[in-house]
Amino acid sequence: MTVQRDIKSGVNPPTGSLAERIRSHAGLLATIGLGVLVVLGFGLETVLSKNGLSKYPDVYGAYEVLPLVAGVLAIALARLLAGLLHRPADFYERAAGDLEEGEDA
Amino acid sequence: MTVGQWLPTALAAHAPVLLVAVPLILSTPAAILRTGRAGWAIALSGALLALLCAVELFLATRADGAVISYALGGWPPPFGIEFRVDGLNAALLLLLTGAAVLALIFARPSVENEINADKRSLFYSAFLVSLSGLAGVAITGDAFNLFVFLEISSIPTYALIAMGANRDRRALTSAFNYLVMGAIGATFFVIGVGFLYMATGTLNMADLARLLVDMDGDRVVRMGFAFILVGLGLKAALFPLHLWLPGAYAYAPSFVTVFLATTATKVAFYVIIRFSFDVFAIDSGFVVNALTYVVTPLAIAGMIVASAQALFQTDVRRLLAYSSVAQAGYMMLGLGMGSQAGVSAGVLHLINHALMKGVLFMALGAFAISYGVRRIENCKGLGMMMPMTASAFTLGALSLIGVPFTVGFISKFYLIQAALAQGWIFAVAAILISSVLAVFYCYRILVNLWVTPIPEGRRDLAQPTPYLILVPLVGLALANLVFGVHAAPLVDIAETAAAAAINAGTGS
Amino acid sequence: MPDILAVLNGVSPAWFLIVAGLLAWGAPWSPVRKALMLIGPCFALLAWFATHETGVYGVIDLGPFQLETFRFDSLSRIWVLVFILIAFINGVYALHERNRMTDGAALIYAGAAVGAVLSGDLLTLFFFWELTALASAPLIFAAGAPMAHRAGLRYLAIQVLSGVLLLAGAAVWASQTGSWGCDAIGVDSAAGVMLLLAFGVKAGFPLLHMWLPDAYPKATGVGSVVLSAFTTKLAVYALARGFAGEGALIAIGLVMAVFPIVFALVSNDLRQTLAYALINQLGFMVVGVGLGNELALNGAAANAFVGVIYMALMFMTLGAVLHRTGTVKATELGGLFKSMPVTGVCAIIGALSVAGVPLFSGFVAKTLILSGAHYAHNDLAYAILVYASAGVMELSVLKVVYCAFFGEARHHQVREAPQTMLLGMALAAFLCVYLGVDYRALYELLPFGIDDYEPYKLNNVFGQVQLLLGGAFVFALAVGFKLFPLKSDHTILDADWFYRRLGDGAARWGKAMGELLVHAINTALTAGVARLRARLFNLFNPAGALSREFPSGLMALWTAIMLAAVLLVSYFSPMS
Amino acid sequence: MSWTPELALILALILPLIGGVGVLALGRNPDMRETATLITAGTLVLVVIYLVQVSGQRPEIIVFELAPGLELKFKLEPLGAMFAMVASGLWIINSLYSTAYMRGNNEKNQTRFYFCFTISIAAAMGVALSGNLLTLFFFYEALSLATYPLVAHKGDAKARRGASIYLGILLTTSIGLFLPAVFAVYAFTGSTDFVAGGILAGATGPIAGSILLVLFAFGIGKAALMPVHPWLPNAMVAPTPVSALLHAVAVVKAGVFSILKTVVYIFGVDYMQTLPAADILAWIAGLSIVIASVIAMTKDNFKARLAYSTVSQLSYVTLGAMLASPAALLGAAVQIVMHAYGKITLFMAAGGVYTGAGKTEISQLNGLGRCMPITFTVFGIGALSIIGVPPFGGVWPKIFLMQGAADDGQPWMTLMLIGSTLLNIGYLLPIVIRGFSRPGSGFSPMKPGNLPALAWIAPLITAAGTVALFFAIGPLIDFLTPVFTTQRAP
Repeated sequence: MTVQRDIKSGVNPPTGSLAERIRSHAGLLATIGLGVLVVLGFGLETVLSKNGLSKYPDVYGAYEVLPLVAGVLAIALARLLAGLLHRPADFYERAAGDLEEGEDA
Repeated sequence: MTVGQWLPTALAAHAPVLLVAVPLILSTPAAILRTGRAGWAIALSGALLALLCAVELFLATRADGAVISYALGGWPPPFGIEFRVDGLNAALLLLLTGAAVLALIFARPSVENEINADKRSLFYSAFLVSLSGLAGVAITGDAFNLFVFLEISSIPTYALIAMGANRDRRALTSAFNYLVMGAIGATFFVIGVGFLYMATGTLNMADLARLLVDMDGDRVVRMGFAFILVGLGLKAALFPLHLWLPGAYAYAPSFVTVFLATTATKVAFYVIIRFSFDVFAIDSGFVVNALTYVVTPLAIAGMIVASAQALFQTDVRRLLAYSSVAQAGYMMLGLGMGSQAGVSAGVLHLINHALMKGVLFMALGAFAISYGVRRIENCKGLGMMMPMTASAFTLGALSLIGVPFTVGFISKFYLIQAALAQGWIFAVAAILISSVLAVFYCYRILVNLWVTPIPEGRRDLAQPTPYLILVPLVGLALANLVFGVHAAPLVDIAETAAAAAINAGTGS
Repeated sequence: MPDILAVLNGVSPAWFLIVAGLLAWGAPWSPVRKALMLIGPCFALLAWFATHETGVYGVIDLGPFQLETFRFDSLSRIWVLVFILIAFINGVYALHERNRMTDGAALIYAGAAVGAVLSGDLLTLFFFWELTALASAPLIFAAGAPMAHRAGLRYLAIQVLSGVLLLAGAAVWASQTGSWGCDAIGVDSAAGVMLLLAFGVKAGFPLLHMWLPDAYPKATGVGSVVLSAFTTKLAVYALARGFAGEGALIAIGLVMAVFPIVFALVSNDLRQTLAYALINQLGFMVVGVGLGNELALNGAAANAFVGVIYMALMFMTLGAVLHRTGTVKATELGGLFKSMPVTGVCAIIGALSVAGVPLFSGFVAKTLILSGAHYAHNDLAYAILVYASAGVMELSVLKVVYCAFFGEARHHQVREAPQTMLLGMALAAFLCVYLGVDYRALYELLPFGIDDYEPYKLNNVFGQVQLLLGGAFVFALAVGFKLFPLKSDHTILDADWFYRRLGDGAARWGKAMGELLVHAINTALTAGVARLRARLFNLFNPAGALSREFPSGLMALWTAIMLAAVLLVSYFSPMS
Repeated sequence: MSWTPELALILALILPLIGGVGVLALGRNPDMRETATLITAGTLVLVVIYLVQVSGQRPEIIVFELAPGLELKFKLEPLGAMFAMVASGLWIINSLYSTAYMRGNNEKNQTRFYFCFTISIAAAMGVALSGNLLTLFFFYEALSLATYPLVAHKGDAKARRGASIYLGILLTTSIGLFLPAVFAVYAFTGSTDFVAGGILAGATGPIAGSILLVLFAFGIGKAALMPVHPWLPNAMVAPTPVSALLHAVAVVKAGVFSILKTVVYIFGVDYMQTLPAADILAWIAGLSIVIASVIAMTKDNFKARLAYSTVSQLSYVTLGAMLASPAALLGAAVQIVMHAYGKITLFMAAGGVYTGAGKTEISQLNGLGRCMPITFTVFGIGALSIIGVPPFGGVWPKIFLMQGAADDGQPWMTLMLIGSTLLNIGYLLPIVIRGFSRPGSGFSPMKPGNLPALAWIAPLITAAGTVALFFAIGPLIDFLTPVFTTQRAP
């Protein structure tokens, strides 16, 4: 089995037996689906929160937004960190002289 | 005067004079006889007789602590010459005659090896004269007589040393050096005695002691003391007046070295004690100051410098000779303390040093006879080839270092206790530094004896050690051990001697 | 059967594991070892069941010390149970492996961990504490690569450091209080600080955590499973014992929950990613311990219980991947779901548990700690935990699953994992789901009774699902825009830079300087001694200035000098 | 003559000497000679076991008296009995090992070797059973002298040089510092006897007492407190069984034992607490522990590394003695035993490597563990015991010392011990790991059976001993506690 190289996203459906067309766009579909679900969730909460659906009423606002922001933040931070502190994989070993030139870790 | 248990009463009564006279008289037949064996037999019998007399006197003084006074020719002291024996010189006489006997036993094989056959009987004759002189120095109670005996003992000694020229020509210069220095020492001594006579009008030592008690401030007396101390210091090889000693010990025949090392300087040391503590009053300021500010620093300097000199010697006997100078420093240090404990420790070390140096020089003599060993590197492998002799030597060396349960330890112990009692920490430090240096110079010899392998060809030269050497050697070595373990007798003797020296001066 | 239980009553389960481990170490035949790896935990489990009453058993009398080897109470029993379970599951998982070193070590390690949990005093705790260090190290060494040796040594050094810190703290504690008892300690004394540090090293406190992402990825496949289970959870137990309600722990725990996420996201080694995720998990538990109320402590215990299982599950799947492909680097993996579907499913179950999806075990445990924080009115803690838990935590496990099983395929020729591995993973996966559904079974085990707590309330579930969806959405977006995961084989510097580079460099520099210094001193000394020796030799040698044969005149001069000295002294002496 | 503790005491001292004579007499027949050694060692162990049992009665014998209060005197007490037990017990194992090693390496002068060995053991017994400082000093010196030919065994220039430094430092320190301290004790108290609770309290002030303590601590050079340690690495020129003797059985143990005994029975625990020097020396010991460990890490020579390890470990005992709280003293005493077993295991394993593979440097050991698994395993066990991890005996001293440091109000002293533990790991465990898992480079595997069986059985026994000692700590504590809790008689 081969995987096409021009697929935008690598997310394959778990079963892996759907039609080729769906599969080639699975990542996009999943993203859209998730986005819809998130929006729906916030909508539902806004509608129902007067009835106490919000988990803890004393926590202000739609705190579930937090992960969205935080997720973005985390990924951004991760890229930043990788840019700043990025070293070759055998950095320590070579630095400590455990590995000679041309030797593998 | 108590009669001893050893000799018939008739002899016992005259033991003091016999002790001196017998060797002197026997020296004549020894010189006349032309064979070495006969000379040796006569010398040995003379020494044995002297030993008997010494034992007799020793026991007599021990019996009730009395002082034996023997008036020569019936002239009572202070007018005639008096032989006077107390706890101090009884011990010395015993040591002297005992050492003479042991050395003589050792002498036969040694002398046969080193002295030409035609000179052997003369050699023994000279030895007898020397012995007689030393005994006289030790026993006499008359200051001028003491000078006479000093000369009697010295002159044959120069001859004895010079006989080493047979083996090494440097013995001649050494003997000459010794002669010059000995003459200076004796002269100084006699000048000192002259001053005393000028001040007091007496030569009898007991009489001097009595009169000097009140003459503390007399400049003449002080002059006399200075001359006597320096003159005797020369004979006793007090650092830095020891310069004659290494050569004399190193180039003399083995037997002479053994005898000198065990007795000659000891006798001079005895005389210093006698004069410092007995004749002069120990509570005189000038005596104490001279001891504290002159003798003690020199003793300490000697202990360290001479040990360092020993460290760098290549000739084994020279090494031990320097060691002797250092050890003389120990005795002088005890003396310098001026306390009874100090004198006692000094006397103890005097005896003990005779024991250890006797062993060491005898063992060296044995090495020299068997292999012609003179230098340290020649000692290689001797431990394997002459185990008994080497063991005895090792024991002596350990004793010299001061390993516990040897006599060396005992004397160091008492010396350090005396120093601590005085509060002289620097003296303790000096003793320890000197001991450490002793470790190193002994180590240099011992490691060659035991650890380095036997050089090629040495094994073929093997000769057994003569029994006549082995017997006194092992006996002395064991004595090092026995008196190291059972120290009470020697300590007792030393304490008695110190008491005799100090109390005689102040008490009488 | 009751008879056996009666016999086993009061016998510490640790001994069965340790004895089985020792036997396994000595046994040259693989089947015997494998049998021991299954039988040992079974007996241990029997012993766990056999002991009903809480109390202290197995006291070893050593003169002044009473070693309490088996303190059975509500806090210890849950930890013991999960340790035994995971030992058994690992036994199944490792059936395929032919490595004498790891079999015995894993069993002894498990036994030591059980023993440490059950120890009633600090001395016994120390013994088992050190034993866990010793027994776990071979799991890293067994990997065989030079990197593994170095990492193993560092691991061992840090673990033993933790042990001696514990010992030192215990000694000071005993000296101050007169008791080696292991109960609430608090940080208001030197002893308390030492003990907290000792526990903290094993619990992966910030800056003390480096051994964890350093060593775990370098262990064998089976080894990392075992490692992930015991040491850190043991430390949480010890913290719960000694420092429950210690305010400082909340702050520490929060930092632990947050900072590893970034590292997990950038780490290329998937096991290292999991190691960072593990630290994040530990942060939750430490916060739970720090909060100190019953709900939070229950949460910490429950989290430890389920955490052991799902983290082990995650490591098992990666172990299977490692077994088949020989690598767990994100850049070298991808698309394995096709060829290893069962493993992939297990990985997904594990990931869902870690993320805390309702109906999986993570959810029912984590919600306890969140509730604990809420009831303690610690809003900051609550917010941070929420951030750390459902939202971003998910990213790291999703990353692991995504990178290994989906995305661009790199390994085309691998088979499914061996049957026994699958069985082990299936057991763990089953537990993950079962505990998520039948959560009462889990709650029964907790140290404080919580019959009235209900995790599956609508708002709770709804909120959690929302969090997860949000996180997943961000992940999907990031993947879609190729912002994530980072595709390069690299190392990101962490706190270990300080000792692996700075410390190592300083040590090398110090050694070089020290050698120079020693050399210089040696040269100077040797030269000095030689010069002194030469000078002394010049003075004292037989032909030297002070030892040669002197002319008589010089001697006479000396005599005169001395005479002068004595005369002077005599002359100036006072009258007595 | 009936069988009394006094007789056994004398027997323990004389037996090795008789054995020595036997060894000399049977020198021409190696098998008989070794049998004589082993029989002597076995008998000695039996006698010492009896002594251990009766040590509570504290029998004593005065052989002779040099001066009032200055005797050759033997007195049995638990501490000495413990040391005697360690020395005699390890002697027999070491003898087994020696036969394998000496024959395996075709050493020369084996009769002298075994003879000096017996003399050394006799001296060690004397140190263990001495009843006063003088006797202790004597046997201490005898031990230095008797081990000298052993250290210089090879006889080449290097061996002689090493042995010279060995003897030079030991004799210099003992005569220059130890001996005056003994004399001073006598001068202050009129006795040098070991008395429970000490004899110096009341006789000297804190300053004089401090000076004495310093003299003892550095004068007993065998304890290798820095900076008087260089003799130990220099003594590494000796054959391995000798190194084992030096490091585990007799010499260094005699040193630290002497310090401990002096502190307990001359200074006394209470008096130690008043001495300012005790704290300073404790820090010096602590620094010795760390510095020696650091030096050990830089050594590539197998035995040199172990030698510095010994320097470090010995200072544990000194540290315990200087802290002088009951727990610390207990730790010091227990360390003597535990370190003995651990270190002898290490040395015998190192010797096994040398005999079996001819390797002396650590960097040559790659992969060797796979050829000599038992040797490397026992080395690992010994190393773990030295590091101080359960279930090996070496952990107990660390516990007691930490407790002692805390009791003495110096909890930060424990940092030294912690640092030392880490350093121990750093310099010991890489050896094992290198052996087991690094691939060997250009090393041809040995033929099996190259290593004589005894050369790995002996360390196996001692390795088992470290485990056994971990569990036997209870009786050991019970045995030693009376020593450290006895108060001074009013």
